[in-house]
Amino acid sequence: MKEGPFNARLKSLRTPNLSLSDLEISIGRVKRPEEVAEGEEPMGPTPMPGIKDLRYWDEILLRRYKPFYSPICDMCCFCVFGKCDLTGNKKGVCGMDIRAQQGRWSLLTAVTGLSTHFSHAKELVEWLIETKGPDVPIDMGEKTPVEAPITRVVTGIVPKKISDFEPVLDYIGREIGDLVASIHIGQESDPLDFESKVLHAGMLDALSMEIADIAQICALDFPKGEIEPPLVEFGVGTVDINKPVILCIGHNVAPGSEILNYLEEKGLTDSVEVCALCCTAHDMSRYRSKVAKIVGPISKQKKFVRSGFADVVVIDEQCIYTDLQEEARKVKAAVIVTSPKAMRGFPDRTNAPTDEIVKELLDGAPGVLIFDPEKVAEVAVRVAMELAPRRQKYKGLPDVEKIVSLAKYCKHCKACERACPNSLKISDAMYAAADGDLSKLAELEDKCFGCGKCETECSRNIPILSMIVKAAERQLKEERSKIRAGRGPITDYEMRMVADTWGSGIVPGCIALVGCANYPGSEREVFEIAKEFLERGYIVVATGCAAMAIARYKDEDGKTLYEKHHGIFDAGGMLNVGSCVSNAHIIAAGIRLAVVFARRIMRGNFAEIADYWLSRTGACGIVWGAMSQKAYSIATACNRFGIPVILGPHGSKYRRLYLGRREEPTPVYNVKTGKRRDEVLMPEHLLYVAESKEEAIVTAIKLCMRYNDFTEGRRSKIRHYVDAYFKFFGRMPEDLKYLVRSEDDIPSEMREVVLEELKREGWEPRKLPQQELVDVSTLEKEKLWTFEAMRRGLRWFTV
Amino acid sequence: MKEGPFNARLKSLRTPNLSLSDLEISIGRVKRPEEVAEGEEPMGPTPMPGIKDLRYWDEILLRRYKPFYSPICDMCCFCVFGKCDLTGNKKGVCGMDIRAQQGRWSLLTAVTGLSTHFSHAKELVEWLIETKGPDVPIDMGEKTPVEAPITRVVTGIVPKKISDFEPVLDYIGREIGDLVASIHIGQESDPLDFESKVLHAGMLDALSMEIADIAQICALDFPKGEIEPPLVEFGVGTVDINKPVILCIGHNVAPGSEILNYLEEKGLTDSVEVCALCCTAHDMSRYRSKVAKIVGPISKQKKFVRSGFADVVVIDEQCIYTDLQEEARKVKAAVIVTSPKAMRGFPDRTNAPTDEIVKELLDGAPGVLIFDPEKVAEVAVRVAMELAPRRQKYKGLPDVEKIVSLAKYCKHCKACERACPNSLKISDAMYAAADGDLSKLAELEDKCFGCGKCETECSRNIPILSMIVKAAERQLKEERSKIRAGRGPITDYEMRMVADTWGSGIVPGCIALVGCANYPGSEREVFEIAKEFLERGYIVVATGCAAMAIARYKDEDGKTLYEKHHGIFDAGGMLNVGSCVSNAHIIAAGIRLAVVFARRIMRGNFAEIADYWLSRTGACGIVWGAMSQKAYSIATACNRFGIPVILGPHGSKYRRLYLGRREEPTPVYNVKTGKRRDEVLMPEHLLYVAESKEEAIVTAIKLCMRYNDFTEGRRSKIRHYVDAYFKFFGRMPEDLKYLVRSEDDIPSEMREVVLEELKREGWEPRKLPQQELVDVSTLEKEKLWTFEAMRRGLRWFTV
Amino acid sequence: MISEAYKTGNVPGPLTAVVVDGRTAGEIINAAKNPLFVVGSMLVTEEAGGRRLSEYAIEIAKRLSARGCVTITTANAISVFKDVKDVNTKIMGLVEVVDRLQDPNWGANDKPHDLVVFLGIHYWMASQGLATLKHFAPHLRTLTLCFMHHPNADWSFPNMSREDWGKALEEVVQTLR
Amino acid sequence: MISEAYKTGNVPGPLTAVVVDGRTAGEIINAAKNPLFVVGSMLVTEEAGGRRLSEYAIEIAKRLSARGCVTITTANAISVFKDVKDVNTKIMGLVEVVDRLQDPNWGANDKPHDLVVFLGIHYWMASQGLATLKHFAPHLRTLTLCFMHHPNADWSFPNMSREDWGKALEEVVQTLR
Ligand code: SF4
Ligand code: SF4
Ligand code: SF4
Ligand code: SF4
Ligand code: SF4
Ligand code: SF4
Ligand code: SF4
Ligand code: SF4
Repeated sequence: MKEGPFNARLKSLRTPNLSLSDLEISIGRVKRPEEVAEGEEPMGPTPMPGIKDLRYWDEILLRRYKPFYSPICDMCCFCVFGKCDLTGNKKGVCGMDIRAQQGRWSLLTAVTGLSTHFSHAKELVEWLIETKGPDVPIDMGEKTPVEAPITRVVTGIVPKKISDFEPVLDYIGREIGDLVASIHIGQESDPLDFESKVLHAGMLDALSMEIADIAQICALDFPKGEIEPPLVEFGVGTVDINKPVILCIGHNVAPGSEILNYLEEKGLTDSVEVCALCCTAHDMSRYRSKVAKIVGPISKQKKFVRSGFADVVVIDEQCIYTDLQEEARKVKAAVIVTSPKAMRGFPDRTNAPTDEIVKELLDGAPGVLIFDPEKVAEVAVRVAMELAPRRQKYKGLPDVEKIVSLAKYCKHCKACERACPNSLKISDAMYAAADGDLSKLAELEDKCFGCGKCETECSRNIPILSMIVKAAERQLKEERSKIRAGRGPITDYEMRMVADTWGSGIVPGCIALVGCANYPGSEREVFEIAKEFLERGYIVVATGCAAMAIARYKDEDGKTLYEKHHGIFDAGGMLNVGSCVSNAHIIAAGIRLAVVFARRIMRGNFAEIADYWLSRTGACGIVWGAMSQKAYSIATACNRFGIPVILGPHGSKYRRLYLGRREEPTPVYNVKTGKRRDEVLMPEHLLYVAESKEEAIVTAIKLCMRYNDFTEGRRSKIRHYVDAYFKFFGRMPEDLKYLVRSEDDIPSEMREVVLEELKREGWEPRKLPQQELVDVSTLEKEKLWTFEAMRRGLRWFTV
Repeated sequence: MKEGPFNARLKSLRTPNLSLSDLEISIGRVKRPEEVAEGEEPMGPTPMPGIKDLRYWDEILLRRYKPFYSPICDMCCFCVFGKCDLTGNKKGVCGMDIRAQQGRWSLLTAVTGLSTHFSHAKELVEWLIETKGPDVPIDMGEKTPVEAPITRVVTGIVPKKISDFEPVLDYIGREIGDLVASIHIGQESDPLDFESKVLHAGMLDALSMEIADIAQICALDFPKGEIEPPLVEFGVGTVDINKPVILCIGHNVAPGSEILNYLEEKGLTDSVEVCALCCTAHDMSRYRSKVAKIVGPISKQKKFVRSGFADVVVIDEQCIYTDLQEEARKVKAAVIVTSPKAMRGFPDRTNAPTDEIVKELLDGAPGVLIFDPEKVAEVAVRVAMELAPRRQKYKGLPDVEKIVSLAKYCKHCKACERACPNSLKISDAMYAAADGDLSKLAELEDKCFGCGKCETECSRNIPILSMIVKAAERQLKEERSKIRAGRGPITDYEMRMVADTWGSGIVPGCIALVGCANYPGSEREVFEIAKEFLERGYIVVATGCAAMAIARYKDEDGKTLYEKHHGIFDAGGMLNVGSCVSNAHIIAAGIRLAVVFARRIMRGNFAEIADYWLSRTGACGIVWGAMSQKAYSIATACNRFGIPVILGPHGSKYRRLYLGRREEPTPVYNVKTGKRRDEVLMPEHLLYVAESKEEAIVTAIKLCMRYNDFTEGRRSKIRHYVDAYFKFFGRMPEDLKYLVRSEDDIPSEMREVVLEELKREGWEPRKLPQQELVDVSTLEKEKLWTFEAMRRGLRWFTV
Repeated sequence: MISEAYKTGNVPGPLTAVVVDGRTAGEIINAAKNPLFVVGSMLVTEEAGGRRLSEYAIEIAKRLSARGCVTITTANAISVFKDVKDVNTKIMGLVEVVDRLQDPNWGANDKPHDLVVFLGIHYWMASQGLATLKHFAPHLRTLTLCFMHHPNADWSFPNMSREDWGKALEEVVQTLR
Repeated sequence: MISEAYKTGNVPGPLTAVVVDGRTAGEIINAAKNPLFVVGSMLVTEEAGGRRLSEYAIEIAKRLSARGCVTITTANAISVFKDVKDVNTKIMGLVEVVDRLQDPNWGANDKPHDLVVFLGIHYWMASQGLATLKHFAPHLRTLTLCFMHHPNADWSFPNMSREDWGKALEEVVQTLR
């Protein structure tokens, strides 16, 4: 075999038909056969897959779950052949029809999310290599010997040190290029091929998130799958505004962690208040849980900045209101921007002397751009300390009288309501406020994600958002609670403990609450969903904005769900996994299950692992506030791995769902005999939009059912399904005939009513022995790599 | 210095302030100081620049040439916070305003074009390494010692073999990720920072194109800068439809070249007709100029396929009507698709036995997907030979009587005209056709780019395009002419010969005709523009669709411009450089000039090289049919390198131009003394849209003027400007006062009229000595790296 | 007559809904062979003209049931029908209904529909559902009875106050046969 | 009244042009303090109501010149003014004029404009130019006299035949003071 560059060599490994190659991949280059250790885990069929290599898996998914398209625009404006009207059956100048165009948008959205996580991972890895060296070991703690399950499954690489992620990053970057190229005019035309690329982007997104989080966990010593990570102070009310306040916003922990370092070094930790918003907050509190406070999710950005409490605002990347620097300027806070992706027009002062930058900011410069996190830290701290005393008068909001008089000025045109993404009833609140009753304004706070769109539409220039915040001032100041610091991975150890019960369905499912804060009703709904599932004995995991929304509310006895519930990945556990990139660990949990419970091969063995998720592992993602392109690519990541996801109503604007039709028979295979038979579709949907919290809950219960549920497991799931239906809708569900396989699946306490309903629906029990019912995969036998490898006489150790 | 991965190491080299590093970059890793050969060219300040590293150069450009935005949509639909109305001064939910949103679209468009070229380059390099090995030398012929000027300038790498492009591809892929990430909600907010990223994408696009073309030139032995490359048969009329016909369409030469190989091997070259459309045609004819025929540009795709002449249609990637496979199916031609980027829903038969695939296609399968170019070749040839006799009856169009009766069915609603991108007067032509006069329909052919959009809008289902093609059948069949095969690079040798005259302005400029076929009037206009400039003694270079449009028309004496004019890069030369990726060589020409004429450092020295283009080298791109995202990124590539570009009217739909205002004083610097002075802006615009051919011509003449024109050069440029104005508009231009520096700049034969006009405008001669007038750069002295390096005592050989 | 979309930014394209009043809406429903009534979560929370929205929904559903037509309740809308008699309801998710409606042979009552009537569905979900039907269910016409104008429907009320909405719904009910 | 855009796909957003007839268009021009007339390449090629388009353009330009206003000829439009007297013309590229019009103080006759009138400009260039003015020149109103409806203008003719266009232009000329 000739020597040659990695990626070119790899191509010969990417074969769509499964021939067990005798080559192994280590870091960045292909091993010669003699280098492969005996007993080492064999390589699966698709290490570092390109667009075309997992198309066969996507075909399985997309045959079951057809893309459901909802155009939000009937035109295409991608190239200057257009602008084209694609209404109905019209085609664009280039030949595109509206369906393919939705597929293209879907790809664009997913690849935007993917690129964002990729770029974040890349910057983190580069920065960590620069500051900590390339040899930081990838060590996730002794309870988690499988350090990077997604990396193993997708690339076949077993990373030992952070620089081992470099070839993985190269791989992702190259794939992004191919994906974006497919958007160009005159390329892809088939909706399903667009969707296969979308799913590819999703998988790469999972990989990017894993790299980012593992790199920061290992290099910055974040919690490594701790079941009782420290509690962190949460909420606007925890910020001590008598100290100089530094506020970090975004997703990249680099500047924030350096600020914490700098304060420690200088012994200033107690003199300066450091708080943060969005995922940067999660990650700073994972770094220094006792110092960094979490203000809240994206919905609090403008609310908090407008309050004037922050003296210095440090912005990094992603999901930061693009006019936030202007908000900061209005309250004379100093602004430091730090990311090449969001330079926001500020002058690059990275190489200027620190004294000079500090002076500029104190002299009122609108903001500076500094790429060096260490320098950011020094500038931020010094400016905050000097600036705080000078800007006391900006720390507050318009007073109540002002609000009343502003409200009187409202002409009730409702332009604001029509522009408000949640159509909040502003005009009614203004009527009340004009009469001196601010309670209606205050009520809006919980439902308002603080965007300020209403204000840009008001021809009377009424500062609606400020008025809401002021009206809600007391409740905001009282917002102080505790959140568990993001714990990072689900450990292999925990997985071993829960494998039997979760794997068989006795633990009825894992509910993942993730995504952004544009909830349809209010942030409270996320809390309520979590509570419902915890009380039912599900495992509830949360990340990002959703993990924060849950922390915002307390139970009757004044405790948050984090305080009330244990933090173990097991029935009734309430886990804050971490920031958005920590979502990777949720996907990884199912990989761990496949390994722990069934000894499946991980490396380069994507389809088999995803099949395991899809056909065996009861879980459902709920992205109640899906908003960003990242949320879309995260959902898609779950989908390619076989995990169903429910979006909140705004999710319909993503233009595409994956819906199944349960009555269409779908083929499944016995993993041992390979025998095919037809089954009802299960889970019923892969990507679904729910309109109300109640619908989300009952649907999630249903989507946690799997082909391979043992009888006891299915019985438990049916119990929750029927029970929730009665609880929320006061009646029986109408689709039990698809869910009940045999009478054994029916919980005894509801046996009669259920049987009656089933009879009405013409239900017949499925006449298969238990073993036949549960040894089911969606992949044909010869594509189950573990079995194929065993048949070929290979033997290996799994970790 | 520690060992470590390439990209992380590189970071320390990326310093925004210019410190001459003592490190050198060789292939894929950083050289230690002791490894740097004495006298080797030093490394410039920005090898492998990231987004932020060339922002200082972009600031110079963008201060001179402000982004001019024309929204084609007032809404944003990028995330589900929206859909947002951004009309006027409204902001989106995330804070974006309409200006930033145009910047974001601009970035999306540019990065789509970039990714397409990148992905193309990557696939080519991977395929060539796989088939020819990693060690194919980068050898552009003895007349071109500087093998890859853009690679050197951007990355600092001097590639020796094709696998040396691998780290460059890794670099580009990673940058693409960062660029796409900037599109995500809540990232960039500043239009100028968006534009800086757009320009970055443009530069990477140039790099990608260079890699693609050099790889194929070297590995497939295309012409290497030949001044008399072979003439190739061009036009629909050259295809011998009595033989089995294989038609290749797209941009990737792999399948096409393998078809040519297979025919050679089997001795079938004379038995099968091979023809191609779009850039694949250019590249196949560069590979085997005597065999492969060029049918035409994108506008001929549907016209030719509909004619039924092709028995097998092989599709690769980019700019292929997305319903072309349906067109092929209608005439029972077999379809083979070959690219992961455009799989178009066909089953992947790469691993099926060839016999089986052939049988499937002969049995009427709608098409197959084959990723292996060798297999594509065998299948295509075998199917064509067997299918041709069977489908004789499909080789033709509706007959004339049919057309008359179809035309009578037209209700003259003009829905077709309103949908036609060029608003062709279809209804009038239908009136005439209904009366038996097909001449008006035939006249449309030249203006019609064959999209079929009209047909999708016609409620009477009138096959308008087919009727146009039929009406123009005779003229189409008579379309047979010659085009020079794409020559590839401009040689260093030619550059040495033309350096004095071009560098000083005596050769008044180089006009690059590039881009797609959606011309505002007709394809003929491109030919006419070329002719005008050739007659004026400009150098005219062309690529892609534009190079083909020129070949379509003949002069009075029956010759194409390629036959009439020499092919040397010198006054009056008419060069077909090659396919779209060959555009890199046009940009490279100016780099060669900077090296040959002024010994400037190339490696990692982007800004100085771009300044050289901008302030010294008279050239203007004309993208008369700008359409694709690639055309946008190519234009942007030129722009970042300091080359002005004129787009046709449809270019206004790209949403962004770079316009200067000549009266605003702009700073320039004396390269030797560093002294700053203010000048009129020159060239006046960086990206301009012209409404008519005449406007394009006079504007291009003007945009070829440069600060550093010697008197004789400026005089010649002014002569052409005034002359063209009189020719087309019958009067004097109104802006001479900005262009004439001193009386010496005025050509003697028009001295009086010009002076009169100048007097009226209140013109004053500039009172600077010639040397001061021409030793001008747009960069401050300390950023001119060549001078800085010399000052620091470095000495080196330039190639 | 046409109207601005309730959500200012919701301008989907050249094709846009025709504005109707309550009586016309009622007549459109009367004229349909097998209209499908789809109601959503706002039935639980909204008021119109001082009455609970669910009251109007139930009236309409009853009259349709009398004609053998079905009302689909999406999300938690079923809860308002708990003690209601003489109404054929079926529980489905909105996206599930819309998905199936793309099939011209599908019917909630096993007969194909020719008209779909929306009431009380989250604005954007309704809008997106209507978009799906507009493009992919050419065999169907769509009507919405919400106070928020929906350009993606074939017929829609204009944007109106809660008071006028009550009046319009009253008119619908009066007009229904 | 509003109209469909001439190019079916050209639906820019919620704000859209008001349709006017020839007389109203003329009155709008009359009412303006310093209207700027911008004419383009179609002057050379198009006919309206059997006459050359340039004839109408010249008539309008003359009347405006009499008021001290300027006509900007873009592209090759200047060629039709070759032997025309009593007209103030200025040569600029369309994008150059539009670029400068974003500056509220700029005037082709050194006085700021309050109205810009387009005639005979390539549809998409005109549409995009009008979009720029709509968003970035709030101090200006825009009117187009083309036979193709332009939603990005403040006022536009509806889509019309060449014959009706001739009549409308005749009305404009008649109405101008
Ligand atoms: S796709 Fe989006 S940006 Fe394009 S026309 Fe539609 S709404 Fe506007
Ligand atoms: S990509 Fe196709 S549909 Fe979109 S604008 Fe271009 S030609 Fe029209
Ligand atoms: S837009 Fe302003 S004036 Fe109109 S209802 Fe809202 S707050 Fe009142
Ligand atoms: S700030 Fe709140 S009330 Fe205003 S538009 Fe945004 S979500 Fe609605
Ligand atoms: S990216 Fe911003 S402007 Fe665009 S839809 Fe989302 S919130 Fe609105
Ligand atoms: S759309 Fe059809 S019927 Fe209407 S004018 Fe065009 S060809 Fe004639
Ligand atoms: S096929 Fe020709 S006539 Fe028809 S819309 Fe396209 S360009 Fe116009
Ligand atoms: S010139 Fe344009 S249409 Fe032609 S091949 Fe290149 S990008 Fe495609």
